[in-house]
Amino acid sequence: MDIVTRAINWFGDPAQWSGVDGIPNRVQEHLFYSGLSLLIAALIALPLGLFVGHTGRGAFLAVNSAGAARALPTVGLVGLTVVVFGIGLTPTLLPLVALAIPAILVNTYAGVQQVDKQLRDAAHGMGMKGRQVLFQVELPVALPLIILGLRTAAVQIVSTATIAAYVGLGGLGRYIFDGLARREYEVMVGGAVLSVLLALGTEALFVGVQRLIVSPGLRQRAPVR
Amino acid sequence: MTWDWRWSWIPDHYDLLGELLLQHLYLAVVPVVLGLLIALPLGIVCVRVRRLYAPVLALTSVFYALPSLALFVVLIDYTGFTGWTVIIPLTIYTLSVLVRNVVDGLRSVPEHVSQAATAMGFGGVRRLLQVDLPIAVPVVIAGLRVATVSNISLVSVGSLIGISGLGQLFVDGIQRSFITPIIVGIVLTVALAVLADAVLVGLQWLLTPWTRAGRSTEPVTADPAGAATAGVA
Amino acid sequence: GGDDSSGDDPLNSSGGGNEVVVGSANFPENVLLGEIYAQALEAKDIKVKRQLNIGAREVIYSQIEKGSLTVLPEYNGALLAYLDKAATATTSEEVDAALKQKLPSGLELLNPAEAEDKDSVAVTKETAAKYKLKTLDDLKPVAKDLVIGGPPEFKTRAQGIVGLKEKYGVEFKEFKSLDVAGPITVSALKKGDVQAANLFTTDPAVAENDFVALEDTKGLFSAQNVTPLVNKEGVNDTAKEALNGVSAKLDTATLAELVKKVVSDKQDVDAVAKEWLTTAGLS
Amino acid sequence: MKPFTTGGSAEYRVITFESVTKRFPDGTVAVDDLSLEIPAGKITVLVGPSGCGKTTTLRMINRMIDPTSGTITVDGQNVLDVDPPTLRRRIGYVIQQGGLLPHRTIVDNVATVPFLLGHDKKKARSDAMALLERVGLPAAFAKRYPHQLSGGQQQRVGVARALAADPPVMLMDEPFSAVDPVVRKGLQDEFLRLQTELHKTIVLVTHDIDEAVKLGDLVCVMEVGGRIGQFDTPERLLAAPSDAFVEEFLGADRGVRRLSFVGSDGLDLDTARVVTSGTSANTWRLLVDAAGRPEGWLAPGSSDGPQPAGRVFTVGRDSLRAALDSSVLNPSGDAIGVDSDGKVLGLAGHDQITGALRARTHEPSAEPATEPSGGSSGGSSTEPSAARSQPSPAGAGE
Amino acid sequence: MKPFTTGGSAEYRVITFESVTKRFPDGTVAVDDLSLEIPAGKITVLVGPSGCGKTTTLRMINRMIDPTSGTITVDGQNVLDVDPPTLRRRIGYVIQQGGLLPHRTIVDNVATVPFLLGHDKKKARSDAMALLERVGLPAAFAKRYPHQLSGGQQQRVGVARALAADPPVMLMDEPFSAVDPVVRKGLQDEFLRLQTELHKTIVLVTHDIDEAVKLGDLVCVMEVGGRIGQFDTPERLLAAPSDAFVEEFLGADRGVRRLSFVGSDGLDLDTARVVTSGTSANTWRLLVDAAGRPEGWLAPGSSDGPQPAGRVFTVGRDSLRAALDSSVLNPSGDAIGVDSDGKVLGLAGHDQITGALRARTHEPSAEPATEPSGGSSGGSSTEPSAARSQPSPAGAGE
Ligand SMILES: Nc1ncnc2c1ncn2[C@@H]1O[C@H](COP(=O)(O)OP(=O)(O)OP(=O)(O)O)[C@@H](O)[C@H]1O
Ligand SMILES: Nc1ncnc2c1ncn2[C@@H]1O[C@H](COP(=O)(O)OP(=O)(O)OP(=O)(O)O)[C@@H](O)[C@H]1O
Ligand SMILES: [Mg+2]
Ligand SMILES: [Mg+2]
Repeated sequence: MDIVTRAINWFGDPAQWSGVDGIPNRVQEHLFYSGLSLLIAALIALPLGLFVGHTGRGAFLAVNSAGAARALPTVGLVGLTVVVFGIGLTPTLLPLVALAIPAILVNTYAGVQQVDKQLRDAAHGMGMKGRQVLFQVELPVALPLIILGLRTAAVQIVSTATIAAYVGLGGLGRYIFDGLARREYEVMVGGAVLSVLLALGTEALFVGVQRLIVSPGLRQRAPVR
Repeated sequence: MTWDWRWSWIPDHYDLLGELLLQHLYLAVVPVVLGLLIALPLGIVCVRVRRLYAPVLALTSVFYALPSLALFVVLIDYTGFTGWTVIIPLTIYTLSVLVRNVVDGLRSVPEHVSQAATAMGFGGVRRLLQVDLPIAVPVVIAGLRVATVSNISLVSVGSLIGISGLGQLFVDGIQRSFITPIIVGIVLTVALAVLADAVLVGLQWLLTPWTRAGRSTEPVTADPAGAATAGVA
Repeated sequence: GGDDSSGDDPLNSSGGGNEVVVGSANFPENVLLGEIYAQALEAKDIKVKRQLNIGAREVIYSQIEKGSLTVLPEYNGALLAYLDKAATATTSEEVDAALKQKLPSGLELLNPAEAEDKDSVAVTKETAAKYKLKTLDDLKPVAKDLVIGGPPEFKTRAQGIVGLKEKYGVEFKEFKSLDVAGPITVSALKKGDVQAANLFTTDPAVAENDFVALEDTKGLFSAQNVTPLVNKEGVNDTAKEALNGVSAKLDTATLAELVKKVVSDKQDVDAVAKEWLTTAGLS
Repeated sequence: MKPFTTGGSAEYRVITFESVTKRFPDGTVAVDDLSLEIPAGKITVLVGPSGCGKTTTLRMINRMIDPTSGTITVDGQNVLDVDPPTLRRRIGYVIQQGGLLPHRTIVDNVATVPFLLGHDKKKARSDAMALLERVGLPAAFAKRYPHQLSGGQQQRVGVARALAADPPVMLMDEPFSAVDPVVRKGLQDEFLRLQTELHKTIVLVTHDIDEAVKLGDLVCVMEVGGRIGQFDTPERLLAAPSDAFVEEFLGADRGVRRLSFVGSDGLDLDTARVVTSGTSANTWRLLVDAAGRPEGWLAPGSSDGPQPAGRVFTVGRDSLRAALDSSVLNPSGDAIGVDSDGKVLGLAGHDQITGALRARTHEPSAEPATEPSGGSSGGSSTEPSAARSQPSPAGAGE
Repeated sequence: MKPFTTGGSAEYRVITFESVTKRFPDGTVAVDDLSLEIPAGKITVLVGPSGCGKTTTLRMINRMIDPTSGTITVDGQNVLDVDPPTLRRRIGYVIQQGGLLPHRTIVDNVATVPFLLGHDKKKARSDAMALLERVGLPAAFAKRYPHQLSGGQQQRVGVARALAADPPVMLMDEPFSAVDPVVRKGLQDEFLRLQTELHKTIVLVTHDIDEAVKLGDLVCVMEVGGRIGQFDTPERLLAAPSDAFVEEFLGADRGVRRLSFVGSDGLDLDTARVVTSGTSANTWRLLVDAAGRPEGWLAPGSSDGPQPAGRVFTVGRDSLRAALDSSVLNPSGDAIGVDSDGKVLGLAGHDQITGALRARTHEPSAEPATEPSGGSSGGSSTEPSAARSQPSPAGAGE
């Protein structure tokens, strides 16, 4: 009970709402690391996934290496990059990007690859060229899965971006690490709550994006995980 | 730069690496087993009582979003330096993944199959054990694979509070700016995950003989769903 | 899981109540000390479980209170500062006396070693030259332009930001949470992310990087003798003797030398510990 | 409500519906006050437009759905008094998509109910193998899994499975509609052949009137809302639809299709024009070989070689419809009647055929649906399956 | 190899195959040395058992598959000389499940090819709306998505889409087989009606011989291995199958089905027995009301009230088959011929009908497959779609 009250008080303290260590700044930092990582990961994984799905080339390699990449331990990657590059953005972004790529890649690939053969056939039969098939048929039809992949990746990034604090950067992890080190549990709990909220917000955001950009004609088809 | 690579470190630490590997495996696998044991009944209940699924799903996705470090730290006050501190959060993550797959798996039983099973006189429990669950196996195992691999990666986070297998190599390496243990740790973690995944694939192979039988060359007729749903245009 | 970690818990590998659990904080020197304690105890045929590299004192301390840990390598000044934020004692004797009063009844501090590892505020050679810094007093006029880094707890404890302000009137522009005098702090200082940092006097990185540890003229950082902290119920007299034996032989130079072996030469803590115990005749 | 029945013959009614109503929770009344008696050992077909309550009716028999009110009995026992699994194991059930268990081999699928009943596994499997053979599947399929079979083969397995516990009653819900027309026809023929051996009490649902007429000993045409439009033999249904809805539902070509139910054995065959050697004459004559098989037609007034003979019909086995087909396909306009060995028995001219039509087909229409089903003359209605055992007797377009 | 053709008439051959062979990389020879000429403005149906190479043949036309050897021309141009996308935009293509783009609305689906061709969007959409109406879909469907439509409706959209760029040629691969028989029939009728307006060159693949006979102006029966069994009009196919394979494939009832291709307008109608008031007589007479519509039959020698009249046929529009049906369904054995308003024109007795049969149906069989398709007498084959535009004229069982 006590910890809950303390956490609520912590949230209520005006000091928490301004300055470098204030919630707005930390949230902003967190979103910055997360957004940047997601952007980089998407720039790598989306074209790759589309290519592999469209051509079928390298599918085995892509899917399996993505599977193995899921197992990359974030802490290890952070450590490695910290030791090699020193502190800074790189050790934060690299593990997060590595974390996000598999989900985006695999879902994009699967989305495109699962497009009904008949549909692809019909598209060719109407005289669409390769690119037109990709961008007018495969991509829009795969969109629910692609967005699901981005969403999974984004949520993972947001809840993992706390590690930025481990390498001396900001973000919500700061509260967790500092609260832990200083035995200020209300700070830690506050940080955890904020990062859960952020993750849920991210999820909601992607659900919203999906609503917005996925054709209503595809809603019926439940996306596969 | 103060970091450097030392090959000799590896053979010097075979014993340690073996021990850490086992510990890591243990910390990753126990949550998978526990998660499955909880997710199965939970998933079954969610399929039966449809109203329950949405709240359960919401709850598990909140759990899934919890930063693991925060959970570890909160738990350490209660569970100390026992494996539970790592196992409980990972069980929760496993659960978040598996409940969905159990439900999807059970729902993947085609309507006509469950109808036919009921009509042949399968009672509730028998139908579950002999029809629904076996058919759900591929989807459930798909979830187990995801959970196992991500657990293996997550166990390392425990090293930040002193409980973990291979994660200790990372902490040690970071503290001493020593990349050899870090890289060895990463390689072993990935290798462990690939191996565990292969075991699960093998398990699926054993449990689902029907999925591996190749399709016969005989033509299969047009999608029956079309005929069934068409009705009067 | 229950709220204690007694032996019937299948996931708790500690065999039984007679086992000594040695813990340590998460920085190499402390891990090394933990290992030295552990081996010294084992030399006396005491069963030991190692639970090294856990985290900040703030985490570990509660565990030894509960008995999850039974032996910890501590630093008397820091421990006092932790137990009593208002503590003013600085010399070894004052600190030990004050500690006796503050320490909960279940815990006991054994003999302090001569070896000291004090906190310090370090700057790079360049920064020192630029601002003509030698002592902490010199920081006062320039601190408002500087960012200081250190472990998160440095910000809130007396022997940290708080004391710097009170004793020296030094206020930094910003505090950055880093690690416990580890590579991150070193890297941050080197790269200029912070201009001053909390480092340990034994840290070989100070010498390696030509950092300048500013002199603590007003005795802000208390004596930091390495001292075994034990949970009374967890250790018997043989064990206490063994641990006191270590304290008797350990001095600052030796400690610095040992830490260098681990951190700079990448030797394993157990090997370094074993070697020293052998030379010291404690194994 | 007085139960619909096909008349007074003392057939054993194995399944009865008494004022059965089914109202779904959402308010849909799928079946409304239905009374029906289904005879033993016959194929009773429920047919009607989509959504008329056929499936609901069928599924109330094995308690997949429980009626809102009314009583259903099987073998004289109220189904509500029997524990559903027990009831269901006594009733075979075949559905459209087959409903095979995808994770079991074909033979284990067939043996499902015996396994459930705790029968000896080995025995159950060997019985299943025998059943597979019976439905025309090679033994090599036994170890395969359902997805390795074509739709039609899966349907056969479904039938074999329903037969495995040797249930007296079989329920079949659109069993043949998921396969293409060619395969469907094969399955239907196979099914009829099987029934002549097994004499199960079968209730079959379809929305295809041709299938109903082809398969049913009795056909129950249902209207939307689960009311019975007409419950009768296919022959009488075609002859005398009881109302506009039924007539509309029976569709075009009702007349020609009726001929399928009239046996060809009453035809007066002309043997005078069947010759073994050809000379010119002024009528069409059929040249036969030494074994009595048709060689060709000799055109009147022409001394050219014989023109090829068209289709023949087997006297007694084939229906009048086949005879009509034969007459259209032979240049003389005569139908060639042969015996089961293919030996020509004689020619049926147009007059014979149309005469037979007139004689046979107009009787029932005068008194619709009150006479016992076996009452009218001719062999067709007392032995309906005889006229059906040929490959494609009923609907021309099937 | 000399191309198969239906005869010497100077029709413009819009699609030609010359010694076309397709061997797949795995060695399967799907089409073997095929030569074929497909006439403009007609529906040509490729029919044959599963795996005989129908789809492969069809898809070589729009280069979804390229032949291993041989030449295919469309409009005189070798298809291999045309860039595939360009070629395909000129050729409509309809496949089984419709292949609609699930993420586009119905109207945008229909406008896909115009969009691809860079046509004005607004114009393309309004054209698409018009097409939707043309295929019988209400405008309200335009904004829906494919999954909101039934299978049959989706098929209509598929057809509309193929028509959108107004291509002279349409390829259709089993377009109606994914829907149930009732819907299928509706789609087929709709399709025939459309073709009478559009006169496209259509190549349609099916494995259902009834569909082939119903839809095709010309039917090409293929044997496994992509060889042609027979390429002919449906009527002549039914009359004179060129070999045992084709005959077997055509199935039973070939004779009666042929009658669908014979018009009823040549029948000699008996008006003497059509009366407006009833007195006893010794023949069956038909009582009509003031408007000339049938009221009932007066039985010979009976003074009871009139018996109900059975089915009628529309003279000219209906085929001989409908007339036969009518004769079977009327108690006198006479068919009642009416005009398009339902006014009785006269009675056709058995003798008339069978006479007409004999007169019409035996001509083609003497000279198989050499005569031009339009050559035989009677209106049915020169205006085939006239006899087809009624709801269910062709196969009885459809
Ligand atoms: N579980 C249910 N809840 C509500 N209404 C239902 C339910 N099942 C069926 N119905 C409705 O009851 C009516 C009859 O359904 P039923 O399935 O018996 O029809 P059917 O004759 O088998 O049709 P079809 O030929 O399409 O299979 C329909 O209007 C249907 O929508
Ligand atoms: N891509 C391919 N590679 C190898 N063989 C193929 C390929 N496509 C088709 N075939 C084979 O070519 C033959 C003809 O195939 P096609 O699809 O043209 O038959 P079809 O007449 O359309 O049959 P269906 O009625 O089943 O659709 C078949 O034996 C088929 O297995
Ligand atoms: Mg139904
Ligand atoms: Mg095909």
